[in-house]
Amino acid sequence: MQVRGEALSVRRVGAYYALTLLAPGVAERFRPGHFVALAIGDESSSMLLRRSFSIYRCQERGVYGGTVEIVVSAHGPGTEWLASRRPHDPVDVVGPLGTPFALPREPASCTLVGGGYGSAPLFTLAERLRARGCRVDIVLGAATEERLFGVLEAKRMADSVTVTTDDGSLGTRGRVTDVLPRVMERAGTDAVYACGPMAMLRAVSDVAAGSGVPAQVAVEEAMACGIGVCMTCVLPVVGEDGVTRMVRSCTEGPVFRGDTVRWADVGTVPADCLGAPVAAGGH
Amino acid sequence: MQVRGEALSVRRVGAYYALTLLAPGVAERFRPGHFVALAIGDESSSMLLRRSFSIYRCQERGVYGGTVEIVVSAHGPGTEWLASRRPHDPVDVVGPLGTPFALPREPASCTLVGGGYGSAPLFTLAERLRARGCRVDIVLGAATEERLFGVLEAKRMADSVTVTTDDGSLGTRGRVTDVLPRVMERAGTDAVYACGPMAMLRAVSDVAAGSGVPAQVAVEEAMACGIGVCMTCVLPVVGEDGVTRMVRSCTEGPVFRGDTVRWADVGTVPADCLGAPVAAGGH
Amino acid sequence: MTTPPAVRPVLPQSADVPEPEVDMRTSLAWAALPNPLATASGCAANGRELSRFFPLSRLGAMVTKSVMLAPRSGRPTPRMAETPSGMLNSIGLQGPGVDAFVQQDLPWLKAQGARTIASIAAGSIDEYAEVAARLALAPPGTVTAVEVNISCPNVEDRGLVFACDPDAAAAAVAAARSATDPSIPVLAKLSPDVTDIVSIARACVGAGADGLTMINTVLGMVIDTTTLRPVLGGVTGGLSGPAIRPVAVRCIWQVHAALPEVPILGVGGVRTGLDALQLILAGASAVSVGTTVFNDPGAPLRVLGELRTALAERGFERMRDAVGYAHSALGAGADRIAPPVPPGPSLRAPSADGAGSGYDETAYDEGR
Amino acid sequence: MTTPPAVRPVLPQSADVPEPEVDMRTSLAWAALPNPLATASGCAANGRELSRFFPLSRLGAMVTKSVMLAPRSGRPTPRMAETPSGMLNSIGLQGPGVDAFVQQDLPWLKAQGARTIASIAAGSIDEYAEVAARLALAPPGTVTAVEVNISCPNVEDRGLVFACDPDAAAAAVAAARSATDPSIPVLAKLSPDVTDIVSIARACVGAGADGLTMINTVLGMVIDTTTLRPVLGGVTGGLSGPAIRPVAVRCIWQVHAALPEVPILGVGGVRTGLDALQLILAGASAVSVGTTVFNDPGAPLRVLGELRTALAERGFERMRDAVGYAHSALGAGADRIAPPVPPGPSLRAPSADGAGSGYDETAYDEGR
Ligand SMILES: Cc1cc2nc3c(=O)[nH]c(=O)nc-3n(C[C@H](O)[C@H](O)[C@H](O)COP(=O)(O)OP(=O)(O)OC[C@H]3O[C@@H](n4cnc5c(N)ncnc54)[C@H](O)[C@@H]3O)c2cc1C
Ligand SMILES: Cc1cc2nc3c(=O)[nH]c(=O)nc-3n(C[C@H](O)[C@H](O)[C@H](O)COP(=O)(O)OP(=O)(O)OC[C@H]3O[C@@H](n4cnc5c(N)ncnc54)[C@H](O)[C@@H]3O)c2cc1C
Ligand SMILES: Cc1cc2nc3c(=O)[nH]c(=O)nc-3n(C[C@H](O)[C@H](O)[C@H](O)COP(=O)(O)O)c2cc1C
Ligand SMILES: Cc1cc2nc3c(=O)[nH]c(=O)nc-3n(C[C@H](O)[C@H](O)[C@H](O)COP(=O)(O)O)c2cc1C
Ligand code: FES
Ligand code: FES
Repeated sequence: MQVRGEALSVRRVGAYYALTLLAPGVAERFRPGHFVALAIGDESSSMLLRRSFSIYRCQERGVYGGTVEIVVSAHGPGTEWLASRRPHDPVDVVGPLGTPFALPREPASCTLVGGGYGSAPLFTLAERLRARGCRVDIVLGAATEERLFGVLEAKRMADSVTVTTDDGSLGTRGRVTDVLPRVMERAGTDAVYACGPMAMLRAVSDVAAGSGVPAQVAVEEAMACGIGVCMTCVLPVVGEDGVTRMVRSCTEGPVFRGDTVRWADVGTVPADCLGAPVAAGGH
Repeated sequence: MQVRGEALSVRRVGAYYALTLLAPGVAERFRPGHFVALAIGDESSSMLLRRSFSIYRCQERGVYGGTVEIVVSAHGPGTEWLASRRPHDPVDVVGPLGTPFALPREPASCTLVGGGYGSAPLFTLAERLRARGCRVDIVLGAATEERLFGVLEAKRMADSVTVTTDDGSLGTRGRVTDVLPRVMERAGTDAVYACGPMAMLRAVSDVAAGSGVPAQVAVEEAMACGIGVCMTCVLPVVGEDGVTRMVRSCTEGPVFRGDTVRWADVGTVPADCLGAPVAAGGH
Repeated sequence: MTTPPAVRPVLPQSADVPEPEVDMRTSLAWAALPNPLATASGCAANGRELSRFFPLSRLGAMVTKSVMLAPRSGRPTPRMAETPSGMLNSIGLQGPGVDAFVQQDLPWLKAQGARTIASIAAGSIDEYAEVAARLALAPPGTVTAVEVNISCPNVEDRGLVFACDPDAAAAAVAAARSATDPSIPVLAKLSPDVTDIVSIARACVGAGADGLTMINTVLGMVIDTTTLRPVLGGVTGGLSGPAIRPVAVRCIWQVHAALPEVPILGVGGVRTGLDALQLILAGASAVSVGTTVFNDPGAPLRVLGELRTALAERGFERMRDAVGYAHSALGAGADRIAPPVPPGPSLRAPSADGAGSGYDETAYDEGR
Repeated sequence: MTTPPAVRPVLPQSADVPEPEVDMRTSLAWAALPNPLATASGCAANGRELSRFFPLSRLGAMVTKSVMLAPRSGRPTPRMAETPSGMLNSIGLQGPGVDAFVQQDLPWLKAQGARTIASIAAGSIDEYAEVAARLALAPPGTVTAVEVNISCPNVEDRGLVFACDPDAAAAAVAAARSATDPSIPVLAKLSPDVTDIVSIARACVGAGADGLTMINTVLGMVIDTTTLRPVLGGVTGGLSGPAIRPVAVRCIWQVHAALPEVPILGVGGVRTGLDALQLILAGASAVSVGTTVFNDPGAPLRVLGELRTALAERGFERMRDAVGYAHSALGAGADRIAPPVPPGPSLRAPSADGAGSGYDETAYDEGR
């Protein structure tokens, strides 16, 4: 659904901004892995396209009604506009969007992997998993300490938390996949959940597959609409029938089984893809 | 000159907003009749063109340095953006621009006519005229009482103030030109100065010409640049040599002698204009 | 100059009032629509996703994503780039193929109560005929009109786009028209990227197009200043959004001036009701909202409401009375080069006699 | 995929640093310029007004308003309309005529130390020759180059614009080239409103153009929704500003790909240094800033500074090394349809063997 929301607060957290939005109707439908698409600027903005953000947490009932909180890495004009919102500034919200993480029907050992701001959806996911009696281990990675998000929060809710940074400023110097095999072995992991940069998701999928463990990964592809109407956000995914199709990451995703994504071919059209090869075509 | 100024205050005055801008260097060069061209929105605005505003008053030295005050009638996206500025919001200012009112070398009886927000530049003009020993009579008109600007201020500085409103909500029910001949007769007017809508300026010019009195009028033509480079703001003006030319209201104006403007032909290219007729041409 | 319009011009801003009484019915050729608002091809997929935001039955029409004969994967990503007040896309006509479209999408749209304008695309004249023929297998009443997207490379002519050549465009339209049920109007969708859109329009109408959709995207490109190469996987792409509205208005104006009897489905840069009004005043009988849907999924209905209000404020009792109105309002005074007229008393005679002025020009000592 | 570029791509945002050392010299044919930044014709008049904001000598070049043979009044007002991220203009080439331009404007510009690119326009082939001949009366060193604006109606061909027809464009360019001193390069300024800009470019170069200026404005229109008629006195007008940048980049890309040796003065929608960089990477040897001057009179120098910084950040030691760089960076992988490659271990085999999964797909009870 679409709602004319408003900013309630913008809070600096390390390298990021935690933005709380009043968005009645969105919180009630939220599941971890869903995202929201936010309009940028007012009617006079030259920035026409919405920006997508994984939902960090929601509150269905608060003093103000339903609220949605997101974590923003301000690096371009759209994210910087959002980071500069002041309380009660209007923000048009479309959400919740996409296919969220699937939860196990029975208790299972789950390992959650987050990269940078990508860890945002993993905390509510952890809560939901724990509510089902699951073991939850969390691995968080980022380039630097301030680009990590939610380390303390993870410690409050997980059986174990392992942190990596590229520069070694916190935790293990290296990447999440450097520590992941050891974490999975110790936890006896049945399922892996991940959210972060595409390269991390590919690597996590490979590690999981190497251990015969299913991985659900929340991808991030450039989106024009976020609601499934434009066909800009596609990536090559192998279906149940073994056929590769270009599927929309905003509706069939953002959460995919890691072993269905043609990671090596993201950004191309695989020759064996349904409807390939395409000659230079219309639009 | 161009200066990255900032809004100091936005004050509601009747139907208008009085906007005070910190704009060092502009105030020092200001003369009544000059205008400023203000950039609208930030880099992400779809509104590319500046908006022009007559300067109401300036202060060369204040607590903040040079300030410029303008009167804004908020009716479109640009003027509404300006009206919504908050203290310390940045506003890029180019000014002072244009040819201002010429002042008499010796004491003379001057009648100032203002329409709507058009009265804005007339108060500093009145001060300058009085400083030269001139008699100053002011006629202010508008559609309604709240669309008048500066009635009380005029009373503090003029020999007489005559007010007209279309709806009779204040002063004489009617137009400024209904009362102008009587005011000019009583004042023994030597010179007329006017600022307001084009139709008013034409009518004032006709009344002045009928009395053999020179009129200086500040016109308002749609402007793309405000600085003389684009050639969008032209109107047909008869030169000293009797030849009609399309001249730029932002540089050769906004103040013109009322008896040089081809009022009936504004919005056309008179057949006897230098370089006319123009076949549908390039750009 | 010209006579003022009979309707009441008002300022764009309007007070909040109840939804006004205006007859919003319109038609594209003989396809009657309850209102003039449609979605643009490729900007609403085939309706399912947009239907989460409002019932498709409330739209005048719903134009589907262009479908080709066989399933099509589209181009590599990135497939979009934001530009000032617009976007570039490089989708490459991804779609399920016409058979799946007829079997799965069209029935669903009919069940929604949508008036479906089915857009077709092809790489050859034969393919246009074949796609249209497969489309004709849909039950009667499923397809309101067919929109022929001729902004496609012709594989039989070195990949040149059909829409860029009058003969190729005409051949594509004729092929589609011949294979389509006579009860269904065929609209030709024109590209703005031509030297003379009127000649393309004439060729299409002459080949049997019952109406025209204008415009498709404008060819553009963005280079990523981080990677120092084109952003789009397809290198170039189609520019759309408010940035191109002036081009759409101009194209509609030109074609309506030349072919006033030909219905036009206007599209290009419509974001507000007043944008839609511009296209209608230029000559469009109906209006598609495209890229703006990405910014505001409810835009089609919002624009419809704004348009209704705008028409009422200007004294139009029927939407159809506004179609092409700007042409008649302009009249003969198009390029306003006026003949000399007697000046009013304020205009000084060229040779000033010096008397009665009361003031000498040179007496002014500043400001000049 | 393709090989990464040798230069260092960086994010657009940059820390404030001292002005970096980059060799900004460039040339348009044999006209050497100290830097690539120019003003666009018609957006800086003939320099006097802009010189209040910065010395014209700091620009690489200054392109003057197109001048015709005789004085010209231009079109009726309104002559402008703001559009989303752009503007429409309908000036109608107002100017003093070439004689007054040569006698008054050119000497003043020379005295300012400006490198003047004089833009000429005409309504016939003979007039192009005559204007160029009058221009040639200027003292040596006054004119750095001549830009031939062929987006003018040809009075001898029903008012069709020269730039829209290869033969007419070539004839205009040939006439101007013949009448211009051989030491002065002649640039042909191309319109984007054509079906095939490359064929127009080839025709102009074949007729003697030493370089190309791309692009002129895009034809557009706005209808005033208050008066219900076109805003512009000339009805249609030229669309410019950031909105058209993607069209400029595409045109430059296409022509540079076809004619890599022909210098291009890039123009269209440049607002920032990174916009300028896009045009340069596409193939422009120099860049004009046009409409943006109205938004920011200091834009030409601001853009020059931003461009210098952007080049340094990306490891370019010389501006000229960036010209057309995106073409070589793209390489052969233009339309990236990849052949099948072996999947990594994460890619599930199509016929899952069921073993080792540890989890059954159907065991998930929500989110799918
Ligand atoms: C499902 C999903 C979830 C996301 N969650 C988060 C989050 O929780 N926190 C966060 O900070 N960011 C998140 N992102 C990325 C975020 O959408 C982009 O950083 C943002 O759109 C960039 O906008 P910009 O104007 O700042 O930058 P620009 O680079 O100027 O963006 C220009 C255009 O490209 C698109 N774009 C650019 N970068 C990205 C990107 N990385 N992903 C998708 N689109 C992009 C934008 O939508 C925009 O249309 C998510 C993206 C997706 C698709
Ligand atoms: C010399 C001069 C002095 C002015 N002084 C004042 C003043 O003191 N107070 C005040 O409120 N207004 C003044 N105006 C008018 C003011 O510039 C316009 O009202 C304003 O530009 C409209 O912008 P907008 O975005 O609100 O409306 P829009 O109608 O959306 O404007 C769109 C475009 O048209 C131009 N435009 C529209 N209306 C006018 C107009 N009436 N005059 C000039 N350009 C116009 C704008 O510059 C803009 O580029 C003055 C204009 C000029 C030329
Ligand atoms: C993502 C996207 C996909 C499009 N797909 C098609 C298409 O399949 N067929 C077609 O004829 N036009 C297609 N178009 C063009 C639109 O229908 C429309 O003509 C154009 O976008 C201009 O309208 P707008 O500015 O309102 O978007 C597409 C446009 C976009 C942005
Ligand atoms: C007000 C105005 C006047 C122009 N006059 C001319 C002209 O006289 N000759 C010409 O070749 N181009 C003219 N142009 C086109 C510009 O030189 C330039 O090609 C175009 O505006 C695109 O660049 P921009 O987007 O940076 O403005 C004019 C443009 C504008 C906005
Ligand atoms: S972002 Fe538009 S379909 Fe996914
Ligand atoms: S507004 Fe540009 S020349 Fe006057």
